[in-house]
Amino acid sequence: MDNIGVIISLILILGGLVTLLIRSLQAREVDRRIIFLFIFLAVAAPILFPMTFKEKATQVVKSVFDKIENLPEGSTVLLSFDFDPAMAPEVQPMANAISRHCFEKGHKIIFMSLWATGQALLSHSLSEFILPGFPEKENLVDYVSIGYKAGNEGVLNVIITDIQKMFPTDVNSVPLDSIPIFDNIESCKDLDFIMSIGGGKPGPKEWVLFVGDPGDVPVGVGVAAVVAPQMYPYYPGQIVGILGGVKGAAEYESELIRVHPRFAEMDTPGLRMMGPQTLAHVVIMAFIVIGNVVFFRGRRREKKE
Amino acid sequence: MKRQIPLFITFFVGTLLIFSVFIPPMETLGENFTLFFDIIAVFAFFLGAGNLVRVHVSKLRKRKADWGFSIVTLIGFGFMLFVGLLKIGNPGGIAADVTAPGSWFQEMFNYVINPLQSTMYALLAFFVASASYRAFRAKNREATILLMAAFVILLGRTPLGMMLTAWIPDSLSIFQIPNMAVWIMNSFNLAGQRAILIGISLGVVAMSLRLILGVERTYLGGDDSG
Amino acid sequence: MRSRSSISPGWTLLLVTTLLVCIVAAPTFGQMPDDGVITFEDTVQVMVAAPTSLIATDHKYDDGEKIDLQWVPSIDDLPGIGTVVGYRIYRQDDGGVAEVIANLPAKANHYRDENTELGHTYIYSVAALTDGAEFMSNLTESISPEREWIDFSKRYLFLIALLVGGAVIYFIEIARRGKKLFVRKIAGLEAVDDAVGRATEMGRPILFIPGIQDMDDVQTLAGLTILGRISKTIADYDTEIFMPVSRSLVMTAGREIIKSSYQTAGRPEKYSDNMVTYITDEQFGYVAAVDGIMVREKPATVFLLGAFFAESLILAETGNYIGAIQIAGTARPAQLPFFIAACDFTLIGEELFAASAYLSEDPKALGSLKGQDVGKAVAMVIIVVGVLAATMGQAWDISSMNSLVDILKTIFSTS
Amino acid sequence: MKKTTYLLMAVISALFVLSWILKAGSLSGETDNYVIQGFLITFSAFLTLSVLSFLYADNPLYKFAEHLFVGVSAAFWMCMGFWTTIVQNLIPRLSDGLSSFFEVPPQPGDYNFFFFIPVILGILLLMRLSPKGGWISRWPLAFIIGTTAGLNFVRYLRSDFIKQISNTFVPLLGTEWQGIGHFFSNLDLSASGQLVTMAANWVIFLGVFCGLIYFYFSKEHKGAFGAASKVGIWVLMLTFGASFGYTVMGRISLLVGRITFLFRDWLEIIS
Repeated sequence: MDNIGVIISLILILGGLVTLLIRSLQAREVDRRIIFLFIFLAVAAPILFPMTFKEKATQVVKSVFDKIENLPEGSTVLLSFDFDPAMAPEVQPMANAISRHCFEKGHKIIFMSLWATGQALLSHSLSEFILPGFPEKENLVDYVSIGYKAGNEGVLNVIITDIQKMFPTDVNSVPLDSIPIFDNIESCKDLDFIMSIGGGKPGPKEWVLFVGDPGDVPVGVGVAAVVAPQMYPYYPGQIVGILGGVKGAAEYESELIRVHPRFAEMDTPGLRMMGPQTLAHVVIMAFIVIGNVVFFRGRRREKKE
Repeated sequence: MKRQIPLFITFFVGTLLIFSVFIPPMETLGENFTLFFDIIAVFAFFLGAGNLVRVHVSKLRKRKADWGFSIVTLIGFGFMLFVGLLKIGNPGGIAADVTAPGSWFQEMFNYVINPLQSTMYALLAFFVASASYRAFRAKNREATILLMAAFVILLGRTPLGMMLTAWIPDSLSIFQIPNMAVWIMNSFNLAGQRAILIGISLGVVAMSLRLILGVERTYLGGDDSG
Repeated sequence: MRSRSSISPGWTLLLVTTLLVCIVAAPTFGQMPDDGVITFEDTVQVMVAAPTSLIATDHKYDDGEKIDLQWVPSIDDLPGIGTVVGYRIYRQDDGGVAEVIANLPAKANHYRDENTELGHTYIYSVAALTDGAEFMSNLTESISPEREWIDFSKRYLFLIALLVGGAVIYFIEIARRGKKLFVRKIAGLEAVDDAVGRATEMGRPILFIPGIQDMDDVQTLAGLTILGRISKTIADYDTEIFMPVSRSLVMTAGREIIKSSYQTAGRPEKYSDNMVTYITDEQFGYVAAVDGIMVREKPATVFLLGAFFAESLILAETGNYIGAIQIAGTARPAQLPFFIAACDFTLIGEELFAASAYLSEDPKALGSLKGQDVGKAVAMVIIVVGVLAATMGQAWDISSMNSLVDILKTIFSTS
Repeated sequence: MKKTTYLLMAVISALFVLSWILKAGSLSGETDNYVIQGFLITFSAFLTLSVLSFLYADNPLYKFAEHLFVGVSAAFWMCMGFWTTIVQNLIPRLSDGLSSFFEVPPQPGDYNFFFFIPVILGILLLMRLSPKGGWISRWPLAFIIGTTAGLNFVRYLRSDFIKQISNTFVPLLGTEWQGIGHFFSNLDLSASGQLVTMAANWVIFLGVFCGLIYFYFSKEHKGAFGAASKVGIWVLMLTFGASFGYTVMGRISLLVGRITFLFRDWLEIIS
């Protein structure tokens, strides 16, 4: 049933575009309402009948993936949820994908947040998205959430030398001393990989400047799309890789599915949200092409007359 | 005289604020003047609201075209003012935030203003498309550059860009479209934005000085108006 | 710029003295810390050394509300050991009882008290905290905050402001004395008169949109000054103008401007307050109404001059749809692409501010444009010097070049 | 003509009521005031569709939404201005009596009497309403313009002029220059390669330089100067094209949000 919907809407949209292209060869302008209709279809159809497009990971995304993929089993990874509910739609998908990937590879995860609002998001996403796929994972052994501490960059300045000083206990007031994950972890320098996901301040940039650089710890970042261009100057020197916006998440998810087929059955919000985006971009590009065809055919006709 | 006093006020206030930046005891002057501005702006609301009501009442009286819709505006305005100023249904009473959850004011925002606001905003998705269709045509060299930059970035933002150019080897990976898109954002885009920003700052400096020195004085109106 | 004789000596004097004052009075920093004395020890639990060498200094360039504290942390405050859990700051106000004013995390070695008052004297001490005990440092000498009248840390900002602002004023002055100054044509502005003329011929109104910001945004002021020029032509031609606004103050200013133009044109009876109408402060509510006005009134010409945000493209596309000639201008870089795509002429950034000066043909205003160019020339020279120095310093590790970059960065730093 | 209008109105009202009933029905298990909730969600959906209908053509539904929006939002901002500016910032500084009436903590201070300035200016502004006092309302305008000019002079100079200049001191050989030999032996065109990062720095340097020349007013754009200004405008066009393309994704997301609201919250055809 779903497939029929996808096929029909694709035929409708692509067929319509081809028809318009043929019409444009006679230099006929397209009414703007037709353009509006196409945009509406291109966005609405993939929402109704979820369609995913094959993403191929770009190098910046693949570097993060490979880093996690190639860490030896049992490595310790820190994930920092540095975002608020407003930013969540864009960055939540990557947070989910990376957590799952770490679990799949048997890494231990320390979750934390530099944002006050991040702690609630963190426990929500743990219980809703991340843990359901991995019922065998045990709190304090395979993962731990140490939550939020006020202090912005100040927090980072401390945990680069001593995590316990800033976070004496985890979110459930269990002392870090008694948590197996922290047996060999004293400071951020002992971590095998840090991933900061966010888009504001403090966030990924602060992790790079206050922990990654001085502590020589590999840091990867996941950011909202508008922030992504500002992070590129740090790549590949200071950061392992960048996941930018929904597209970054989608690329990561597709790489995950390619390497670990069992993820195909889990939800992939990044890929799903790229459906309307991709179709709409294609429609806009098609109309740019049609517009140019109309323009050049029209000019030639003028010359002839 | 009528004209000299406002000119003097502008000159005095403007100069004072420029120098206050360099004088620690006057540091907070700028903040306070911004607050002053906000307060004056609230007084101005009387003029704006008065105007809004007057326009729609006169439309109604004269039975001008679409006068029926003026009733909608007037009722909406009156009702919202009523629930907002009296904090109707606000769980915390008069001391609570006017937008406290559960208050009628907030409900009106959630179910009337919010859908209208975000749908108007969403119209942009359509207009971005119609503008691209019409404007990105290779009419001349400048337009062609505009078109190509836009096209490369659009392509780079979809899986298509990667699919088309994935065969390019790593040693030439700058020609892979997503990489090229990022590179353009970090080079040309950065340079262009910067040139524009530097120009703007100089424009603002000159404009401010023209206002402070009274070279620009159209806002003061004519000499003899009463 | 040949007429050097016309620089007023007063200006030169002012400039030179300020320069001198700034450079000479540049302050010197750095004080030797006193040796601290441990005044208090506790033997209840773990012993740790107290912080030492606590000194209090007046915070420079403030209004006397800040005092800076600095100390050497306890030598037992080491990473990984964790016996010192933090520091606590005490303050005696005018010889009163010592009160806690702040608690700081371990490793802290400085604090700024931003709650001091002029005329009071204070004595500070800092204690290292362990689990259950405090180890007090020396007391500081009594200190009173001082008020400085001039903020020398902003001396470079002042110099740059003086240079750019001085150039603008200088050229305004030159122009006032009657010297002809060349200013090149700006493409979009040539079209303004034609656009007004077109509306007149077609017998359709002109729509003027001054952006959605209030009078506290310079872009709105720039839009309004352009309105001042346009409305004169409109009053002469007796074309209909309509200006919906989203701020009450802009409505007031807009009415004042248009009214005076009609008075200057000698037909005040043609002016009506209905030409300028307040809609709503809400961004998209305003857009909804203006879109409605556009499709119903079908103006022949639309001016979009001021501060625009996301609504730029909604307005410009609707204007385009109804076939109006559109002249736009904004100093918001993010919105310029949309105006370029959907409008006939766009004033890019600085051109918006230059436009009113250009349209006025007032020599003084034109002179200010010349002053802006001095600013641009300075920017270009500094950029070339900075880039070359950075390149040479990088490539051949020339230390003098690296320090030149550092000096430039200090001068052009925002703090 | 009239007849079809009435017919359409009847159909739309019927659909509205139908949706209200269905919506209230589906909510009845979840909340107590399902009748009101059902109405509110239906009404939001109705407003959403009314605005979208403008894309086809101007019509009474859009006019209704537009007029409602104007009235409600004007009052919204007026109330916000009253509560946040007058009640929270002005009254605590000027009147203890009013502060206790509005239950806001007073903010005593030695210089609070200065806050009578905006009040007086505000009243002067209202003098416009009297036919003879119009001229005096220019004083508050003059004050506002002075404030704007004074504040923005330094603000723009600092953040846009000074900061953008110092950001442009980029080394033309890239940040990881290790000598010519190293450069040529590692020459490639990979996206993170030295040549490509170097090129970006050249573009930034020359782009800013030529861009500034484009804005130069006091010299005719001819000869070498004209060529540089031409390059400047090309850089600007590339900038505009790129940011246009980059923004599209965000704009589409907005529409995704609206359509998801219609399909999920209103029609409940997706989960």
